[in-house]
Amino acid sequence: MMSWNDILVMLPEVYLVVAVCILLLLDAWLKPSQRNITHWLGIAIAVVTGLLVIFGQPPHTVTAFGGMFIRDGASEIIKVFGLLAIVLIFIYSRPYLKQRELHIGEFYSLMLFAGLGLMLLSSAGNLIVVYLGLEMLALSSYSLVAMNRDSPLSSEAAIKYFVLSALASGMLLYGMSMVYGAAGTLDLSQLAVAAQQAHMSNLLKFGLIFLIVGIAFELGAAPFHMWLPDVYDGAPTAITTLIASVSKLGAFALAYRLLSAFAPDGLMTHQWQLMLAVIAALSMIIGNLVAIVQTNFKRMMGYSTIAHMGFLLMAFVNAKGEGYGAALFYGVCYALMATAAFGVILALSRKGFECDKISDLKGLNKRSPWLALLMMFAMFSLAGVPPFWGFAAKWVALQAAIDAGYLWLAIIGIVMAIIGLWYYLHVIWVMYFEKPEDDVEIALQRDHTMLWVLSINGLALLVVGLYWGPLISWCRSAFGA
Amino acid sequence: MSPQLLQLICFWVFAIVAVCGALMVISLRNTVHSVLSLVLTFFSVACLWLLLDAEFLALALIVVYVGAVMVLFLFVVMMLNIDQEKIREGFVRYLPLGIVMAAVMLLEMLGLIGVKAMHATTMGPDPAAVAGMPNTQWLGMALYTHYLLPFEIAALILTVGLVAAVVLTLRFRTGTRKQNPADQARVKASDRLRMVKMATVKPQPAAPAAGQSEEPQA
Amino acid sequence: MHQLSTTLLLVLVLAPLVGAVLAGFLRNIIGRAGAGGVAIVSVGLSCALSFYVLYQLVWGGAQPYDHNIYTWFQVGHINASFGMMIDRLSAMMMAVVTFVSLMVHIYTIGYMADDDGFQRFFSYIALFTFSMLILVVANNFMQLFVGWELVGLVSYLLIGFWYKKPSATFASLKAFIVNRVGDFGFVLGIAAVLYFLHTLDYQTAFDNAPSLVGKTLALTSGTHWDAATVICILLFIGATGKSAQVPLHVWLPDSMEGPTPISALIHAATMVTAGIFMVARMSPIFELSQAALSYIMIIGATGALFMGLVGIVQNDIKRVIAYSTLSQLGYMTVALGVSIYAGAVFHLMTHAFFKALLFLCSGSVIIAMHHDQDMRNMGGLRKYMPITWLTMWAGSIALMAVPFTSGFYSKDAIIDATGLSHRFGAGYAYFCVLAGAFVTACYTLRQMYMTFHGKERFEVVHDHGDGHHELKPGQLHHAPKESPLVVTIPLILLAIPSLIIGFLTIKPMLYGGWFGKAIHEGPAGQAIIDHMHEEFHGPLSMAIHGIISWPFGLVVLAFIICTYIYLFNPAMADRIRRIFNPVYVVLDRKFWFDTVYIGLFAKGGLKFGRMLWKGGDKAILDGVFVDGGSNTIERLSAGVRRMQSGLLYHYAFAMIVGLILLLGGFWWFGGV
Amino acid sequence: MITLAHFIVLGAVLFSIAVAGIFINRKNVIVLLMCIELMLLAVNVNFVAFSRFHADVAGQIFVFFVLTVAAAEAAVGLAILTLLFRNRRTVNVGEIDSMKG
Amino acid sequence: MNHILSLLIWLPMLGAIPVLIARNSRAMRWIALAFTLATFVASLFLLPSFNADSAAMQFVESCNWIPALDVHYSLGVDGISVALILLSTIIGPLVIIGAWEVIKDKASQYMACMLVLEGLLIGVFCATDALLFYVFFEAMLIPMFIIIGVWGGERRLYATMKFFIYTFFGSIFFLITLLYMHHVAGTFNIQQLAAYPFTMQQQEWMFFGFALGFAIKVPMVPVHTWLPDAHVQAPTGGSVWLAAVMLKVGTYGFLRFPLIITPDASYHFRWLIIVLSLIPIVYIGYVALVQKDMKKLVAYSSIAHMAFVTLGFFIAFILVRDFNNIDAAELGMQGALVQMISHGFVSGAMFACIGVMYDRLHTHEIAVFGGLNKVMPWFGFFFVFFAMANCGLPGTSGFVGEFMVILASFSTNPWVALVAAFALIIGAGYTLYLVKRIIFGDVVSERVAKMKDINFREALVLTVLGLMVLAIGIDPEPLIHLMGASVHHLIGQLAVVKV
Repeated sequence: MMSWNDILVMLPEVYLVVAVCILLLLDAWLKPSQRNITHWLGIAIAVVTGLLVIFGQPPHTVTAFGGMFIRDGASEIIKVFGLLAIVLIFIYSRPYLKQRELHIGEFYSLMLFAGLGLMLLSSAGNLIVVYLGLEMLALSSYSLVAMNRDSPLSSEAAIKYFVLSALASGMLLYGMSMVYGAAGTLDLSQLAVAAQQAHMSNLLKFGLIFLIVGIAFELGAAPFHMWLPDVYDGAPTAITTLIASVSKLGAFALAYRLLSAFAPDGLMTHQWQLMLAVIAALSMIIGNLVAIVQTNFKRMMGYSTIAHMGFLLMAFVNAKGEGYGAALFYGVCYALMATAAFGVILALSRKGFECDKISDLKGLNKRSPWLALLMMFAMFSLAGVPPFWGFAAKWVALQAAIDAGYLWLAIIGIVMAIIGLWYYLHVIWVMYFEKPEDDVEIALQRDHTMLWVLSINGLALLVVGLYWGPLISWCRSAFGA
Repeated sequence: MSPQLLQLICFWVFAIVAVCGALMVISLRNTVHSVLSLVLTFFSVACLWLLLDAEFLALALIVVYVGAVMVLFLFVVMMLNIDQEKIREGFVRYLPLGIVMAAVMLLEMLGLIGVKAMHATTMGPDPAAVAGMPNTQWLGMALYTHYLLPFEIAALILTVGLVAAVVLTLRFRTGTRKQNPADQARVKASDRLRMVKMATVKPQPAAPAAGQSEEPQA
Repeated sequence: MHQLSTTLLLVLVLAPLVGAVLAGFLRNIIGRAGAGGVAIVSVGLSCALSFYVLYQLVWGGAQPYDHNIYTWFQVGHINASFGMMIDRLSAMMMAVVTFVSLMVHIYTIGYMADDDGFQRFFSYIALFTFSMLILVVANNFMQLFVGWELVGLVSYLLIGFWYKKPSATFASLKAFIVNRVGDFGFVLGIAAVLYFLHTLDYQTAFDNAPSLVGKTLALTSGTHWDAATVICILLFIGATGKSAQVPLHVWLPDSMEGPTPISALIHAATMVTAGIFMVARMSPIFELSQAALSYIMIIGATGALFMGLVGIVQNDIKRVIAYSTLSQLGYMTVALGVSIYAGAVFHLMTHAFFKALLFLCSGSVIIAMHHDQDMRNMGGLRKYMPITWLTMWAGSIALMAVPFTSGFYSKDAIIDATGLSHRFGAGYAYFCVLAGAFVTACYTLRQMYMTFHGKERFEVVHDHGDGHHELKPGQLHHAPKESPLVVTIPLILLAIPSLIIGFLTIKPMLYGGWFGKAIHEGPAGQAIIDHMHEEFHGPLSMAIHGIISWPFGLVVLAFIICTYIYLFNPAMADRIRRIFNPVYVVLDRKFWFDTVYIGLFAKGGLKFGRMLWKGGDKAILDGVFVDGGSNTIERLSAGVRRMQSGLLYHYAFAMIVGLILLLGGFWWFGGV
Repeated sequence: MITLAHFIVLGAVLFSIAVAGIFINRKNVIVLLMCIELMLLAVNVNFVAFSRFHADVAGQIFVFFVLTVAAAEAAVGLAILTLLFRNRRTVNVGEIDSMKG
Repeated sequence: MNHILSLLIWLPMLGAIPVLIARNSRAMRWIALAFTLATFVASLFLLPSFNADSAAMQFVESCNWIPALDVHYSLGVDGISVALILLSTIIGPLVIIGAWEVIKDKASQYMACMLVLEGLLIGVFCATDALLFYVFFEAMLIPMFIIIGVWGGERRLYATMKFFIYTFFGSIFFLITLLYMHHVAGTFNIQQLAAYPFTMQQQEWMFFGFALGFAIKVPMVPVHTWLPDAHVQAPTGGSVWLAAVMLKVGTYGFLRFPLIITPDASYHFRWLIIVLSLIPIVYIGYVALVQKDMKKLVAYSSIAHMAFVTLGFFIAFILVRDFNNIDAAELGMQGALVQMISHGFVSGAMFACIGVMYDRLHTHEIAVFGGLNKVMPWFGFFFVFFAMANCGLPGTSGFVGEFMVILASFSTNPWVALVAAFALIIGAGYTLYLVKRIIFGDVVSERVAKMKDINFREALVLTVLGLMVLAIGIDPEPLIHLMGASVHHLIGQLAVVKV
């Protein structure tokens, strides 16, 4: 039942699979000194895939493989920004990996496989594809987290990630089995139709709870967030960036694909709205509260992620195109803020120095004003201070929640944002107001590509924050709002 | 004895064995025993699936799980020398909590599932038989047509698993000594022997100025 | 009938400002002489023009002038402008102010000759003249307040002129703040005027004033306060501050920390009389409230007697005069209270001359004594400085209201009028002013005797080359000598009006309706004036009649007593003090006004402020809410953090608990 | 007569046992992994049962993929486990808490 | 001329870029000065073409900024905004001159922060779209945060964090209110919002959201405690901006939002705000009296002065609604606005004066100083002058606003006027007590004796400020006329009952 048309619809994915396999084989023949070829090839593959996504985008939603695969506006945005994040990570992490002798070809192929997982997940039209996409993303992530094989922290993070993720996918699957039992189909587009007629809609709701647990886990929303700080902390910074960007977009895709299936008629909407609202509130509270006391930058970012995912869910609670658009906007924004913040950390780290303590940033303004400025942009953006992009994201999220009648959630959100302000400002104060502890020259890795791209990434937080009309329009139109 | 009653008896027997096996998995002290109990559970469940006319999956469960996954588990358990005593510490202490939690969970699940409605659902005729083909063919027909995409993805996932496992476990130890025949064959004399020209007279080191260089700088 | 020229009036008012600015900002360029010259020329110009204006109004047939110069603000229908109202009242006031000011300017050349701040001083007094003119010529309440405050500013600057002296800076601060208490009432009074009369313009307000009758203000629910009374009392609180009435008089004695010329100019002749001037100016409004007038009378009478009493026990030559000023201001206030506004202004004028004279004389003495002001170290100065002695006697007899002197005419009229008044409190006031006449004579004579007569109590220690050894109190390097001409000429020039101006002007000013429409004496006041007018047969007969009147009898009695005590039996003073020790203590402590104010308002205020700061801002707002909030959050976060134990099974546990709770919550609330 | 409820309840019981196992076995990560396998088994029982009772093939297909993925996951998971053991010389997760707070 | 407002906003902000890039610190300073002066000159062009007789927004610019959310980049000014913009553009160059050689460490960043801050402040006064307003309103925290944090005093960390979080706390409730408003009314346009009939209950909630946001910025008691700390730690330029313009943003916000969008709720809660405005006049006055740090003292005095502004706003409600006394209402409102402008110059000048002392002895402690009049006579002159303006002496700008507000408040209730007029006493008390301690008296120490009098640069700054203070004090009519039509229109809006 496969046709060329199906392949054409899936062209970016097909291209990516073929290219990754070639990359994998090619890399086996390359000497370690030639790893840069893999590097640039990896970037090229991701970029070409991205271009295929953008320029091959049909004007309206198309499906392939009998509805298994959906190519629509939402998936396009997720893919584009997911691939963008991967390209950024490639560029940012090369020096980092080289210094730690982790610069191996499999890094690139696994990253691209993670990207593939994200692409499949975002285009999934069937619960099976959802599950498989998620697993592809997850498996790549586990192994990347454990990539630094000699680091006890890295393997500890990986085992935690792995066990808990397996547990979560067990729950998710249980939920899927219940949904299947209730609706009698695995096809997302038929789920809603079936749900209306099903005399077992209770079963459907029951399954929904398990699905939400799975989604919350992937997002890192409380109380399913526990893995997240440890994984951020233990993983090599390059991989932390992956988890913070690609994984979060994946989690959004998961949430969107699963939950919107129940939404169109509003039948189930308010069931999961309230649950998500509670989870969102809890995430914002716990994430912000615990982030305050962190001394490790990556860990702090982990908790900050939890809080941000609360905000993302807050937008999601709206359960209409407007809300999905806002949530996607938030997710994209968060992904790029995280790449910028971790990018600076990657730029600062050197052999034997992870630069992952907040105190490592002391006096950065004296030593490298430009990196300090970029980091400041990232922090203000994360804190949601205008005119940065993060503010725009917070704004649309708040508006989505308020429009949905969840004023209380919005108020919790902003109160927590105030608490959150503390630790972002803490980073800025350490960089700007304190004296450096040592005078070690910041070599900036002599990697001009990285510096340029990082600068663009950082400045984008400001520029997009000043002019984000098109982006939000794009995000919203993807959901028909 | 009607076939239905036989089925019911079989169900109960296998179900009880499966549950007991599961309980043993979580309660036995020895990890190897736990793994074996899990195998038992899998066997029982496979038998239950046979009751549901899912022969292919029943066999696949045994082949894949018992044959591969559980063997892998056993391999790991045995490879890693685990201190059995320490690892089971606190077992009794947390038992009540575990039971309570599981009971609450079960209660909620059963309450929400709506068992009564399900109890009314009886088994119809075997869909594969209705379609006029054995279960495996029935499955295959679907798998290679409608579910082709997931099937391909599954293949990729296995590839990822492979790559990941290799990345994580394969290592070229830098400290070990091993022969490389190619290198041995390619060796040249100059690699092995270095001619050093030596001066006939060793230059005398300059005598340190008396008393001055001896004194450490304050 | 013709109009006064606006340009001329502007030059009149602004000339001192120009002088002040030049003297102040260009002090290093134009030097001492230049600064003094500029100031004197500018004030002299002002003075000449003032007399010209007065002449034009009185004899030249010029119409009173009332025009706005420029709009200060215009909001809706509310207008505030700078303008001028030149009628006989303001013209007379301008003449007095500029004349005394000019005298003081000239005097200053001598008095401040050795001071570093010579130019600064000239700048300040010229600025003062300007401010006072702003006040005097005001044709609306806003401008009045502007002038009111500006003179307060200059007073502040001048009292603290010797800013290195802690006592001077303290006195200046005290003066400003006590004045501000008065201004506080004053501004409320202006607000009340605006509220009730919908205008800030004098003429409109006076024209509308009758509409106040019957209007009330509910200050607390259920009470109805007469509008006119509220306005008048509020305005009078302003006068209480500026004119140093009880209980806001405390700043005036301390203001003697300033150089003597400004004590003469500001704290005797002009600024302190601004309150009197203001009430007289507002007479159409004040006449509407009997209660307010009674209040004014009682306040004034109290000051007139009791402040005079304090003067008796003072030993500082300037302070005696300061208390005398308080007492005399009380007289003027009493006159206002009995609706004899013309009498008050008349006394204001005569007082300006003789009190300025007295201060300048005492300044002359102080120069001679090398800035020692303690009368106990003086005595017998008459032979060293005859001109000062004579002129000061002239001032003193005027102050004591000895017949034929100007003080006599003005003060006797006030005493008579008080006696004739039937207003509530008039009896008390009459007693006070009568007794006050006795008291006035007592402290004046005591001062004169202690300063100029009797034994020399100072000792001349000749300098033996080293020059700077410490002098004990009462020791001088050189014998006292008469002051230079720049000092004595103003004394003489002031002595003349002190003696004769009353004789010349009582008839027109008091009985001739000289002020015209500028002053509105109500029916009560008119009746008294009419009665007095009937008994008035010219200044000469009034003086002769005065010799046998009660007040002068009291002065004579005082003369006998004082002469005996201070000239013939100096030891008796101490004896009397011992006998009447409780009374002495009361007077010496000035009725404990200062003690209470300092303790309650100054120190109490600081204590209160510290309490609010430490207790309110620091402990409650910051401690409990701001920092307390952040501490709470930190504690909370430390608590929540502990959940992140790092143990895998705890994490799994959390997830399962989360699942169970979601299921349970859903079961409970979801309504499956 | 066997009804759907039999299998679903069995699935729920197995799931709960897996949950209990996670609670009780705090230290042994291998048992934890086995509990998760048990959980997946419960899911699979559900799927097969629903598939049979709905006469729909999708459930059994899903089980097929679950089995496949579980195998891959087990491979990666055990690889991570050996890595952990190599770094820490223990698989006692009760002792592994170097990242917390 | 069509884009003059955009020019005013972006010119200084763009100026930050060359300032940051410039290698030569001398050139950098001149560039910064040139940009601020250019902004000032540009702002002067507003005056000739501004029609002061119209209350309508002028120099309007609008483009669809975020179409999806109906947010417009729309700018426009009325008389009130023009006055505040001029205040900002005058302060701008002065702050640069004031910091000329004082800031040595990372001077280019300092100047850049100043420029960005100026642009953002002007933006606040120009924005006619609620969210655009919010963006500027909030963004200005960033440069100020950096200014205090990097170039501040000993406890700058505490101060700047307190400043940022406190004000953020308020403004984020403002944001929620905006979003809620948009949810209800479907627009972010301030004028349309002002016309939208919100129900009483909606208005009440919205009012609290607004009030919290702006009250912290003003700051009103009891949410004022960030200000003294921020001032004490801020460098001179930061203090000047903070006192001169930033506080006005809070009152300006009151003007643009709660007063006209939720007039009924504002009317309903009028006494709350009036009492909260009266309390500081007494309370803060006493607190200021006992301060040991002169910056803290002036900061507290700012709070008391700003209370007059909110007082003027809210008595207008009573006057216009209860008494139908339009004139008095306008008087109170005008007084409040004049007080805003005047306080900008006066407090800016006070902080500049303190900066002069700080540059010499590196302390704000009152006890360290004494007898400055002897060693720095010109400085003494300026200080006494500005102190007098601070305690509302006629002839200085400090008098005008207070006087007008007191006059108007008497018409609401004599007791309100009574408490307000208390400022005359206590204001004089703490200001002149300060003067007495630092300017007068004998020279207290060798250190003080060695202090040099103000140089040309400092004199320039103080003179310009002094002239502005005098000009407004002597002839406030041009300023009042500039704002007159807008105030009249505003009073009309207050009178409209929406429910």
